[in-house]
Amino acid sequence: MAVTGREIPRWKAEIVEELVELLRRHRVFALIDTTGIPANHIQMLRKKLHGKAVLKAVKPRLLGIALEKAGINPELFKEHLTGQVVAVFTDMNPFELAMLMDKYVTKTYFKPGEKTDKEIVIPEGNTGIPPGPMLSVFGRLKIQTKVQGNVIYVAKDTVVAKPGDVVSSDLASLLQKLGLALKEIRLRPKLAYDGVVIPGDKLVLNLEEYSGMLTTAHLDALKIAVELALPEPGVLQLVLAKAQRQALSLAIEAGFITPETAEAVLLAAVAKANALAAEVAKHAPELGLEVK
Amino acid sequence: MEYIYASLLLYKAGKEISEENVKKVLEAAGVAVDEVRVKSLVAAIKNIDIAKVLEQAIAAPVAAAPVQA
Amino acid sequence: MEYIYASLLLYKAGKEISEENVKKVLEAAGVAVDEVRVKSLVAAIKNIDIAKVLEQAIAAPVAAAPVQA
Amino acid sequence: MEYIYASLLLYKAGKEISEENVKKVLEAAGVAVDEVRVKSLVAAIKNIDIAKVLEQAIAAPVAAAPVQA
Amino acid sequence: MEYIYASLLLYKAGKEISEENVKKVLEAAGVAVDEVRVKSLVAAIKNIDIAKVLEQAIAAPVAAAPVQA
Amino acid sequence: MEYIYASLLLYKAGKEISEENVKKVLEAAGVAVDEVRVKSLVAAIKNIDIAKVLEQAIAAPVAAAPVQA
Amino acid sequence: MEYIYASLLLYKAGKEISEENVKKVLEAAGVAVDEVRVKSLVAAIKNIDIAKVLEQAIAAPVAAAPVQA
Repeated sequence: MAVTGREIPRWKAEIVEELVELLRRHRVFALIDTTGIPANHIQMLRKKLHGKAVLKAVKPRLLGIALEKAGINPELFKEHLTGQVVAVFTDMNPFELAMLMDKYVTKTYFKPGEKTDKEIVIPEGNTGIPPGPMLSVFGRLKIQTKVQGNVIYVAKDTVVAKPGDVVSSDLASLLQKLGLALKEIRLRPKLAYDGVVIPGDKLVLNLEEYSGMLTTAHLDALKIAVELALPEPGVLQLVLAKAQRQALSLAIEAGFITPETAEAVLLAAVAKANALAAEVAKHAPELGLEVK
Repeated sequence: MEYIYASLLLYKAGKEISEENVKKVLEAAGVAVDEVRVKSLVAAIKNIDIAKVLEQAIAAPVAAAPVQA
Repeated sequence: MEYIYASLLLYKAGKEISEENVKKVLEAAGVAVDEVRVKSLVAAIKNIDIAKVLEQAIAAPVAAAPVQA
Repeated sequence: MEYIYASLLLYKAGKEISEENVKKVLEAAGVAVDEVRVKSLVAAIKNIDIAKVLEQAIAAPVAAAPVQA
Repeated sequence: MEYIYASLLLYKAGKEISEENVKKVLEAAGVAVDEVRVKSLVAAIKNIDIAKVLEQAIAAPVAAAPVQA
Repeated sequence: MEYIYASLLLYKAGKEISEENVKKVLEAAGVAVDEVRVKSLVAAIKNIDIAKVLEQAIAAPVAAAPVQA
Repeated sequence: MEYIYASLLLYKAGKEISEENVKKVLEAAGVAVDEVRVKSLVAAIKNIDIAKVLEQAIAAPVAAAPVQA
């Protein structure tokens, strides 16, 4: 990125100045690869993030220059400063930014030659398409149809592509005709920079995992609290329950029969006998023990 | 639990769970019988529907392994 | 857990779970009583429906054995 | 199940589960003893780790029904 | 259950579960003590590994689903 | 799990689970703070209903078998 | 629970659960610290084997008992 020593046209210099300013004013920037992303998705994101982030389509080389001027080593991003790049400048937590971007989806049509990321189903029913050349498209896609009142009906829900399949031109045109914009576009940063580089695959967090950790931590804390018989109502309930279970266990083991323990004690004895019977039955089927 | 097993044995054999019978069974098993325990056992068991308990024991789940904590 | 068993004992005996009563029971058991713990225990237990908790504690699923014979 | 109860009684009483002992207990309970069954029972039980079976059987209070707390 | 609670209170307090101690605790809780029951409980408990029983009691509640036998 | 406990602590204390607060707590505990982890934690937790998670934590473990947590 | 969370935070961070450390963590979280509680908590925690306690299943209330019997 040795840029110095070369004359930069004035309009480029202005852009660089603007980028430097954006970098200085924001704590965080992220890079998005917009190759193949429709412009309207970027527009939508720009609108949704308005006030929270600035989206700027940039030439990678100019961004590199700006980074250097802003005192950030462009080498950190070298491999990502290619192609069509949109830079996002923000003060948001980069993980929040990524999760927010992940929530905004644009639907569009699959193009011929694209790979699907999901199963595509042509739904049963009225297609609104008159019979004619399209009938053979249905035919080639092995979709059963019938014609009623001069309209093509799909006989039943039909899977026409599985995840990973390449979309044929027949399928692409059919989806267009049926108004099935099934391709979901969502953008994730390739990386974010917040003092350190955070790669894109780390940016979208597994919330279930965090919930799980919270649960585990809380349960562990409860275990300690119960063990200490911490005098808080929520904890004491568990402690009392534990004490009661232990008391009953002791009563059972001692065969201590009172009106309130009798049933539990007997039940335990029977359960144990059943267990033994089951075990004996394995060794001596001739006894015909029947534990049901 | 010896006293309990003795009672259940009597029940299954169709005998009355009386102090005398419980004592006889326990003694046959070589248990030094504690009169007091026999008394309180027999009294308590009178109030229980053993048939129902046995039914429950079977209906009751049967949990899998020892759930090791 | 001593404090808890003392409370349960009082509960079952139909006595109030008061600081004084809990202390009396603990002392009878030879436990050196910690006033602060008694206080906070008694305060916390006031907010609990003990009857319900005990019922649920026992009405639990139970591990019987692989009765499947 | 009488044979099982008799065995458990002996086991809990710390006595040997021998043919002779099982018979004695069963007879005390008024059960007409079937020598052959006693033999195979005793033989089978020799191969079983009773302690383990019992432990697994019931790790806990088996009170399905609210045992009236 | 009062008797059991009293015993566990003593156990947790590291005291001996003797007839005398159990009685003292029960009386402190205002329970009218039945000597006979105390005697038989104390006798029965002598043969039990309480620590193990208590441990198992907790392990239990996780009974799996009704495995239907 | 330090980061999680720091968050729970702040939650219980009624404080915001912000980067700054989490860091303060961790540092007070003598933990060398990883800025990126703090950031990702804070972002994730913003999207989680902690109250609900905690409530379910205790309801769940029972039925669900492997209570190992 | 704040005190417990603070203690586990220290525990997980490999730090000593001392009065001083617990206080420092609580204060960093903006909790008004009660010296007496910290003292008794730290003392009590010294007497338990945290690792072992965490290994155990929680003695939950068993609310959702599937087993009905």
